[in-house]
Amino acid sequence: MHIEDGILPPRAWGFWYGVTILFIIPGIREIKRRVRENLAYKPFLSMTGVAVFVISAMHLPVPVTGSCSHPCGTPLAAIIVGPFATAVISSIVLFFQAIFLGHGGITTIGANDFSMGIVGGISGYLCWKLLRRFDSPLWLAGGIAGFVGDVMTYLTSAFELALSLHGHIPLVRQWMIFFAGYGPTQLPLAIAEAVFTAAVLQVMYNRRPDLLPGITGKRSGKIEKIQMKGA
Amino acid sequence: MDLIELSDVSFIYPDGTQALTDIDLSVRAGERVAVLGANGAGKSTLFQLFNGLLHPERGIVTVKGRVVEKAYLKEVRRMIGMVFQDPDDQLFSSTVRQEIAYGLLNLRLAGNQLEQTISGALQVVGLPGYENKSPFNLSGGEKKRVALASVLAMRPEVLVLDEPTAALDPLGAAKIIKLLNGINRELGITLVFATHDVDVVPLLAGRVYVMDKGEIKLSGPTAEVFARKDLIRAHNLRLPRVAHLAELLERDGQCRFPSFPLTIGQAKKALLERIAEKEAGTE
Amino acid sequence: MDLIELSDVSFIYPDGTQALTDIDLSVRAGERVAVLGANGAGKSTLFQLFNGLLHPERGIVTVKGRVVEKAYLKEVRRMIGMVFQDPDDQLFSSTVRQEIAYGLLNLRLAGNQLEQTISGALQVVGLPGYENKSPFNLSGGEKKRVALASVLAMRPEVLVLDEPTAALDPLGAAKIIKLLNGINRELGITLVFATHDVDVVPLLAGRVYVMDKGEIKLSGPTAEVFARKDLIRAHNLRLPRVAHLAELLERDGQCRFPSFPLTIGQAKKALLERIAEKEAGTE
Amino acid sequence: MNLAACNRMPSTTYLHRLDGRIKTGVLLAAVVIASVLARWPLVAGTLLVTLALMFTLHLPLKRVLWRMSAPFGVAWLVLLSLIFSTGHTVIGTVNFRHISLTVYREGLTLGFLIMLRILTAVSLAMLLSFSTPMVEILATLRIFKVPGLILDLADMIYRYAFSLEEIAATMRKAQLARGGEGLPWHQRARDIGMVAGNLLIKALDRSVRIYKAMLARGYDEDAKTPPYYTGPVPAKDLLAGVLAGLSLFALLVCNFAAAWKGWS
Ligand SMILES: Nc1ncnc2c1ncn2[C@@H]1O[C@H](COP(=O)(O)OP(=O)(O)OP(=O)(O)O)[C@@H](O)[C@H]1O
Ligand SMILES: Nc1ncnc2c1ncn2[C@@H]1O[C@H](COP(=O)(O)OP(=O)(O)OP(=O)(O)O)[C@@H](O)[C@H]1O
Ligand SMILES: [Mg+2]
Ligand SMILES: [Mg+2]
Repeated sequence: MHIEDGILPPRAWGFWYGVTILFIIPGIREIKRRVRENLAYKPFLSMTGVAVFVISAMHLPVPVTGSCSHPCGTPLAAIIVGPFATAVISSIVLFFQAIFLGHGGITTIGANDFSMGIVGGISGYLCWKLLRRFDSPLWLAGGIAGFVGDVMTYLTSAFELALSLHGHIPLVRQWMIFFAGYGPTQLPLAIAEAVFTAAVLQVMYNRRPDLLPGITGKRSGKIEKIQMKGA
Repeated sequence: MDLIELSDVSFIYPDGTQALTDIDLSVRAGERVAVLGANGAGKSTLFQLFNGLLHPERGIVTVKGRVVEKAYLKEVRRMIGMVFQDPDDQLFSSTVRQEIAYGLLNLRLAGNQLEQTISGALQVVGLPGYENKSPFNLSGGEKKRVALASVLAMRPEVLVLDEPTAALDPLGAAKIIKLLNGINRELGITLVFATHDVDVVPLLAGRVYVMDKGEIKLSGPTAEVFARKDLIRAHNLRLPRVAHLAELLERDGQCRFPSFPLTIGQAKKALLERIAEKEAGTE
Repeated sequence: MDLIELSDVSFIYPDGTQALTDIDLSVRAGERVAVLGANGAGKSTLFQLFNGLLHPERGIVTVKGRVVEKAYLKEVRRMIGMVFQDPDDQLFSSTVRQEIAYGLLNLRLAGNQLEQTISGALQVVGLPGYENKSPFNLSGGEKKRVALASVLAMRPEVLVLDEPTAALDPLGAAKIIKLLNGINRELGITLVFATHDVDVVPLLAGRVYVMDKGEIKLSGPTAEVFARKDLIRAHNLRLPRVAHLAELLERDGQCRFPSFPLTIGQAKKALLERIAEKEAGTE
Repeated sequence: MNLAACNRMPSTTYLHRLDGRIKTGVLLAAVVIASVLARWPLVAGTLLVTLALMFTLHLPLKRVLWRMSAPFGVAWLVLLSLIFSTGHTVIGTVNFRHISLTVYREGLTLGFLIMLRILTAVSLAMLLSFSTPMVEILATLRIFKVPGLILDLADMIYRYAFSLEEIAATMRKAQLARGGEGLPWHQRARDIGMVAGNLLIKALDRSVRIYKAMLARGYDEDAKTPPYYTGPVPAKDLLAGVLAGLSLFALLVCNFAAAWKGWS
């Protein structure tokens, strides 16, 4: 669920822009550093961005409330390219979705990036790291990361909406109302996201472990010199 | 001083494939050089070493006498224009016009000059009026033509072409060959190309390298290389068709060819001579 | 009854490109048919109409006398095996084994039979033992053969091949041609293919269609089509190289060829005859 | 998602020919302004003007409607919740089984305003994407000092999106050609999983190869991307831009000059 232009008052979207930029700046720094190490990182990152674009554009209408839900793809992206870089690329993706698909908005890029790119990405990433620390199998860690990242994204954007639009109703109650509005589709979607994240990671691990240096255990795996080291 | 020079170069892909082993190769300015070899021989890998898209594991690549390294890359890539084997890997813009403009903008072309160069390039590859089509909605051969146009438009000093005529229709291929020979002759642009179409080689190359399994097995002027029939065949290649015909005539018939014809023109001449000889010989 | 029949078929791409116009075409069981034509003539588009990957704008496509429509698609796609122009487009699985198994699983094969079919198919294309390789790490020629194996394994009645020898090295191309002729002769599989390599056509096709700008301009048995030299050239094509040589000899020399040689074998024979005639004639 | 559709535009209408910098600047500013307007007639007026401009692009109606439908998901939810939660003037109650909900006038007004703003902002964004090629939008953002790395990545993401779309389409075609249709659900799921997993790998591999092609044609990591726009904005277009800018300013002035209650 992306928040459209015109829903949030300027104060709110300004605030979320501010919060998001706090994550984007280290994101840019991280990308610059990794690009210097490995030139294949940039195309890799961009293609991951496309994947996030496609995944989060697959929205399903919710028949009951008339709302719209979709998977995020950011937990997967955070696992593959790192959470800060994910914040950067999902802000770009959100811009494209606003322009091309009428999905989200220009003024709300900050708010949407915070829920999808930052909270979704980081929570998924943390789950993943934690579970892998305890040697959980790849598919399980990926699946739970996908599920948690997805649910967290929706909790956050419901919170953003509620914060600005709770009127005289208590914030928490309005928050839960918004969240419940997405419930009917969100639960199956979170499960789909879990399955998807797990499957993709497993396929990538089986076929191209060199694309997942952090996962195969070797910190500086083969991606560092994938096809064009130092070019 | 050679324009491009590789000495003792090896290359290994990250997955461990040894794609090139101890390559020595040099290209002089203004030359036309063909690289032949079976599938997987390492031709495409070799070409990517020229402009620093790949870096040798061992050995040295120099362009105009200077080693290809980080600080020199920009200049090298500007000098060496490269057409990739698979046009799908090369086309990334949303319209044909933008595709060709991409490299030109990097050369700081603008305005009228830009537009003229673009339409000129499309004219040359036989796709005028395709400016606003998406490169992804083209036929296989049309994609290849756009890829060629996007590089030709940049007028580099060296053109490195990975299978320039693959997927082109016969007339298109003939036109490209003529065009390439033309810019080589008139503008002095150096040509290096790989191809599986052996019949094209004598028309477009003065010198030939034959690769197999990552090594250079044979090199020399075109006629000399094709004279080594046995070696050519040993490396999964074949002779140009007319040369094959001449070989058969020599073996089964009573013809003798002092030097093997490689192109249709040469074959005609040689055969007419043989026939005239026969007529004369029996008088 | 013809195996594949198109009557009065037109096709327009969503972006407005009129790719095919009023196509009439028929393929009989057991035939070997070549489709020639310039880049963008519509060959690949035509092929995708055969098995309902694209639907005609106008006109009717029938396979075995029944119109190709939704309910019939599954059967048609089982009957017609299709090898795409670019093998990269065709391969989507993680291993060669899975790639070949894909179509077979859709045919409800399982267990022992499945395994046998897979290894049999790999045997046929000359890649035994490649089961566990990734199709993406193969060389161009190997990919092409895996694509062919994945289709052959399904035992289609018709093989539709878009440029079967493109990107193959000469030896690889010769092997594929032999393989295709073999399965046509021994298994009775009908062949329909498109190619730009005119020299291959006489070796592999009994009948030829020539397309240009979405229309069929010429059709008939191979020798007859290539006898229409002017028309062939008008449609961006050329004669096989040896035929071209023969044409030149006829024009400039004193040779006469009752029927034009199309393959090297024919050319050798014809030339030896001419030479013998000359010797005899002057006695 | 058909990205390519956005690029297939006849460059014949006035808006298509207008300088990209003007279009991007004005329309993005308009989106921001439209989403702060607090008086519904002003929003409605902006929406009408936007739709009128869209009309001059000769777009197929179906595509426009489809795009307009996307934001309604959120819009309805917002409207519904506002009606029952915001304000103090009761205009009725809705009884549903044992639940009884109070409808407030202020909530209804605000909800209506927000729906209008959403529609307007989406139409403006749509107008931009249908009239301006991506390169021009990004080039304008570069003039606005958006960080170069972000624009670089945006440029590549945009290019790769087409590539991915193509790879996905051909992979599906390859499956169809080998009988991948009308299958039971578990095999369908297998197909989708296979495509998804391998698609990403294939796409990542291709992304590296395309990147090489960009490098080979002079893409430069370190240097600034060459300016897409080298000349100044043509005088006529500049005039149109200034006029549009003035109207937007007037809109803001009207909005704040009029007395308006409460909500910020
Ligand atoms: N990205 C890659 N990763 C790993 N191995 C590779 C890669 N690209 C190519 N190879 C391998 O390197 C070898 C040389 O490949 P290359 O593409 O240079 O051959 P080529 O001569 O161009 O062949 P072709 O005529 O089929 O184009 C092959 O064995 C190939 O399998
Ligand atoms: N997806 C598409 N969308 C729009 N137009 C297309 C698409 N694919 C092909 N075309 C156009 O349709 C025409 C026929 O294309 P097709 O691919 O059938 O040609 P072809 O004969 O196979 O050419 P080639 O020899 O180059 O492979 C061309 O003009 C091409 O530009
Ligand atoms: Mg190659
Ligand atoms: Mg084709």
